[in-house]
Amino acid sequence: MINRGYYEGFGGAYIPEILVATFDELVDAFQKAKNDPHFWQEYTSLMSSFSCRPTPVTFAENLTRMFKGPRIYIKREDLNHTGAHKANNVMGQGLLVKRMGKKRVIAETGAGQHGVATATMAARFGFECTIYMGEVDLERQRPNVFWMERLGARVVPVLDGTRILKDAINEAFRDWVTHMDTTHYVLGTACGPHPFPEMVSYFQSIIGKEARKQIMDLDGRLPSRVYACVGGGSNALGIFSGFMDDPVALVGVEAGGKGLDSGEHASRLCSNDARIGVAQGYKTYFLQNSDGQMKKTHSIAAGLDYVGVSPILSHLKEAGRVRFEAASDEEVLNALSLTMQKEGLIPALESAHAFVQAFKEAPTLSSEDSILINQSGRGDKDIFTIADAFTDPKWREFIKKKAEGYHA
Amino acid sequence: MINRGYYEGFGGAYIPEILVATFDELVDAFQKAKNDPHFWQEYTSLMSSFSCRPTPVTFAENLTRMFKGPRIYIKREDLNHTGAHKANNVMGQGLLVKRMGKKRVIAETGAGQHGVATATMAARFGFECTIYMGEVDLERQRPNVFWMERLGARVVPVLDGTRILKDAINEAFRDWVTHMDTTHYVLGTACGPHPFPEMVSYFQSIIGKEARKQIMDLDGRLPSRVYACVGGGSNALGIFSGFMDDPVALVGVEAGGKGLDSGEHASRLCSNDARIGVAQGYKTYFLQNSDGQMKKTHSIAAGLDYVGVSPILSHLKEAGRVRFEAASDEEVLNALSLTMQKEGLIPALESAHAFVQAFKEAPTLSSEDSILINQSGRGDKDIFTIADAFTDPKWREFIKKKAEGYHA
Amino acid sequence: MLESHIRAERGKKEILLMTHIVLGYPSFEEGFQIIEAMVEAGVDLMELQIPFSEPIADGPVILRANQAALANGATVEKCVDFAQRVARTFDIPFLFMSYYNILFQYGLDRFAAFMARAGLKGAIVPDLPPEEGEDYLRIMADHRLAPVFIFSPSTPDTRLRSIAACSKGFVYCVARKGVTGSDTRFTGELESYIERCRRATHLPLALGFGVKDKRDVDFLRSKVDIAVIGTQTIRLVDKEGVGGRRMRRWRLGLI
Amino acid sequence: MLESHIRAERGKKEILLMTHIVLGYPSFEEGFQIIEAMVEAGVDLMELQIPFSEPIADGPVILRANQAALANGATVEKCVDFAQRVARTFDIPFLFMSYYNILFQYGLDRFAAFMARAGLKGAIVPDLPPEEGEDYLRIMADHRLAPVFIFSPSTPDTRLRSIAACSKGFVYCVARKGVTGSDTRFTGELESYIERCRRATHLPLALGFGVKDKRDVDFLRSKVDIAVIGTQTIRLVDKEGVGGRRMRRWRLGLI
Ligand SMILES: Cc1ncc(COP(=O)(O)O)c(C=O)c1O
Ligand SMILES: Cc1ncc(COP(=O)(O)O)c(C=O)c1O
Repeated sequence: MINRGYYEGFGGAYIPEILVATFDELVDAFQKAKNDPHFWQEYTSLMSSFSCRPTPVTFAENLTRMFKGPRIYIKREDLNHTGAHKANNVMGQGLLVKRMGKKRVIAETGAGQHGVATATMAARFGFECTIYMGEVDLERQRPNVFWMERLGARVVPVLDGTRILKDAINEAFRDWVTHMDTTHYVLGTACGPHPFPEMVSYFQSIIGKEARKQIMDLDGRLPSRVYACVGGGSNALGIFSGFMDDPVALVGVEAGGKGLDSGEHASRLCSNDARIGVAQGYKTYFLQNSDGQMKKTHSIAAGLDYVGVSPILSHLKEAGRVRFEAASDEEVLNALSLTMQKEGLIPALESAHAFVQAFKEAPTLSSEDSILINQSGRGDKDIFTIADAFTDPKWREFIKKKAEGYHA
Repeated sequence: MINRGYYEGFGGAYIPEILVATFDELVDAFQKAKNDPHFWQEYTSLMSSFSCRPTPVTFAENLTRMFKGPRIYIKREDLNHTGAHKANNVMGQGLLVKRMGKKRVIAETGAGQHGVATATMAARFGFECTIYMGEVDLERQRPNVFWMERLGARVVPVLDGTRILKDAINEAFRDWVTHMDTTHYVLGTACGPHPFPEMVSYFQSIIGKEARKQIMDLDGRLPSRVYACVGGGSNALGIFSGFMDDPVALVGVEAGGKGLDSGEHASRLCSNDARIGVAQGYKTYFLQNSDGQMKKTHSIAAGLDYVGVSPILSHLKEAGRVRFEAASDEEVLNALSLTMQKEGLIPALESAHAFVQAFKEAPTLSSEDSILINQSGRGDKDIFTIADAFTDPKWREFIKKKAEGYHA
Repeated sequence: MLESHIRAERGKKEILLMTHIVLGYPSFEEGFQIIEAMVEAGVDLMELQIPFSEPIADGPVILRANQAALANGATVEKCVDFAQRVARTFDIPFLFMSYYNILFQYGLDRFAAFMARAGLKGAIVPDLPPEEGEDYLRIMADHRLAPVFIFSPSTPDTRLRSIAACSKGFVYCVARKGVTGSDTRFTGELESYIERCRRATHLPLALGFGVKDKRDVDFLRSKVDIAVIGTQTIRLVDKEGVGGRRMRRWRLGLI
Repeated sequence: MLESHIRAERGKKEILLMTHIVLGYPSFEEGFQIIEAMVEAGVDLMELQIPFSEPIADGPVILRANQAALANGATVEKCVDFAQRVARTFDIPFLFMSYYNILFQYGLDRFAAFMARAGLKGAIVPDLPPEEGEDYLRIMADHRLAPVFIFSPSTPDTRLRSIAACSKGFVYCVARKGVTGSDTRFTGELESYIERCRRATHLPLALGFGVKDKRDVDFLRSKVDIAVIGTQTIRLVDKEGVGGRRMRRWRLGLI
């Protein structure tokens, strides 16, 4: 193995021998790209012409006034093509795939966002595309499945395991060990074996690079705190990377689900239910039992209910560089409502976790401060979940009528 | 009346006397804003921090290769906040409302896009907001209604008339004549009494200004042709405005529905079913019978099935400056599929009309040429319509299951 | 001429009543009976509305009457034929009320010629401010018909005067903001608005929008020349039916 | 020592057979009967897989056996107890097979100590390449246990040699790309891969992934030392049941 990518004990590459050569090839391609002064330029120019980077930083004037605390700024990853920061990662990996001369991509998806982003990238680059999706997620996220298929991807339901995101990852690996010569596995977050955590963070660092410059331009100084939700950790690492060497507090917000005591959550870095382990190819904090079997997770946000977390974040937690908090499902809905009504923004349920913590802390900060929240995605894809969460009776009527039409 | 806004016989302000003073105030505020050198700057800076302007122009490499004709460029209004060019207009009018010191906005909506955009703007500016929506549209566009309500707007179903867009416009006027002191009516397209056509086009001209510069940078020369779909005409006027004085062919594409001979379409400028008339406050081509009663319209794209059309476009048609074509529902679905699979872009059904005509003409142009298509909005809001149009069985199953869950 | 007729009638009565019906609603036949009953009851003038699919300035009651008439098959041709029969049958002034597109599609000249021939006295076109009415004004004048324009509480004094300069027969004063059929408060504010209107013109004044009962009419007595019962007419038809007792006692109840 | 045992057995037989079962599948009791039947049938070595919730390198058949075992309540504690009973009962070498997290959570040292005490000979950990196995290698060595590492067709020659340097007992050659249970073609390509493996190490070679019948074993005879029947073992159990006739005739059918 060329390189195993450790972050003070977290990370590594716990991979079947059959994949070692593929990983070596990937590490090599990635290193060459990173060292090629044109590559980042090619990447940013693709992102600015195909997506709409730089995405803006929006000053949340009404929320600022309401909390009477710091100026609140929001980094608008929701404005990316396909509606989330996921686009940054997939387009970057797409460029690498082109460099490696491969013709097919596979990906796992839970919420469906990464699947749609990958299918989009594949259409754009002319790659064949297969998306693995746990059957449970596939049922929940049908709208995203619809778009993946329309974009030309094959969506394969994963019927094994708990039939959710982690099982889709396992299945994607199984595909990969069979087709690694032609195929690249586009992992969706800063997890998995090296070089994925580094590589995904590298592409997502475009968020932080832009954001730092933008907030300096807008506010004339650094924010006191930066907030991001943490599923696998890619959007958080993306924005944090811009402020890593600055005197800026970095706050990652995990899915608190029904409460950290309830067992129904997906908090790996601020609950007692997680421990260090090795799975899906890397070492990090996992929600697992004492035998090492992975636990069920829960979050209102499909994109946050993953059992593992980026090894880079595990390291940053232990190093004390990033603070982790949890937001409950209920708090998330409240923050979402508030943000919609005050600012006309619709954060994804995932992103709304970051808003929760920012709103909790805003009143305790001074008006000299400013804070920055990463709005990793837009919420309008979550309409089925959000409408259910708010139990909107008119929505239910609409769906019932639609269904009646289909029965006829 | 200060000014009536005529375009060679089209336009005017056929308004009830009670509104004359309100229109005079609006004309005045708009003129002052236009003459204020800071205003456009304030507008573009709002659009760049709240939405993501300039929206990119994307080179459609795969489509270009496929048609073996001109280089195909796409202006990405789909990347706007709320997913369509409608944001440009509402945010601009929002700034005017602030200048006029009003505290409440109302709007009509058909497809729901303009309603969501207005509700968003109102949240952002802290205005009270009421949206009028024909009952038929409201039933069809429930997802957008859901978001409008969540954004804090009151959505009022219009039960009178044909219960679609034009009736919602009438109802909004009825509200306005009652509350004009506090209220501004945010008309959604370049129609209605003066100054709306001019004002809406003015705000939408940001599309054309950007696009001209972008395509010159990218392609080094002007496009041969520019394509835009035409509902009320705002996105078309927006992009056309950038090329009005250039040797560039401008092509507006209307909803051909089930065919121009079928009577089921919404083509006012290239069918024989329309005639010049006066309704909803202005003079233009309307789909009306010989008595002057408005006809039913049809389009697969809810945003294009309006009976009237911008008086500016009627003028540009007569002047021969803009050519008009129609795209049928079926052609639209084909163009949509192709664009998704080849480029990873999901145009709104409205926008897909422009793609149809561009694809028809591309093979007849030389590789020396380039063409520009305005992707006025994104299609993922149209999932219910698109899934139905493609009769996706898995989608139907999903909806049925959802409904069963609600019955339980 | 309409104006002199109104002045003559006002010599006899403290206030005149103008009612409003939508042609073809509930049906042409019933409409004829309503007019008959109203004329018998002593109504002084009547507005005959040709229904339009986009009645932007009408409130819900009249709006629905427009729609119902159209749904029942009321065409412009049927409406004008009916109006001609009515105008030839009853000896009070009738005016057309409709939206501009109806006149425009019919042909302004043809429309005016018809009115003159049929004996209608003038027209109220709520979506046609005088600025847009150049052709209309000329043609109405050619046929000696009264174009009745509208004052509103939001109209500034100078504009009141210029509107008055275009109007013939009388001026229609919209009582308040809003659409027909909503509540008007008959108060001092309304009074001072009427005074403004009075100062702007020597033409007779009609006041409409929300006039619904004897108290309202009493309030208007000696302030304006004509009280317009618009929405309330349609409501009465809806409630009492065509042959209803109150329909026949109409004027008595109001004056 | 495992290696010398294998060499000794190979002195007697042209090829050895190693089978694979998932502990707790279909149940511990049935597992015991399966082992008993297999040992009776002359199996030479056995892999005992401790089930893991994320068996990333296993194909569908073994994956489902892992899940079923966990769903039936197979804990690591139960698995090791069972393995101890088996190792003490039957006189062939048993190896643990599992994913690294199982060892890691149990404690590497505790795990190895247990194996040594219970009489298991070594372990195969498919998601632990030697680079990640520093602690594991040391501890296995401390307890004189065999860490069995894996060769794959995509492994370059230099790497084959360095893997072999870490492996004890034998090396497990993955026959091809893909996961267990898919089809392997027993052809010249496989042969030249085996030759590469041979050149890289003096250790005995086991070959697995897709070995399913007598023809496959015949192909491997005299090319490798051990044929590994993994997925096919589980399939047999699924199909024939624990007491099935073929189960008892196991080795006869294959050799
Ligand atoms: C909008 C959005 N935000 C956040 C996440 C979580 O992923 P990560 O932690 O890698 O940013 C997801 C995952 O699907 C997502 O869709
Ligand atoms: C995406 C999109 N494009 C186009 C239109 C048509 O409007 P216009 O012709 O004013 O651009 C609409 C209207 O809703 C729309 O939503």
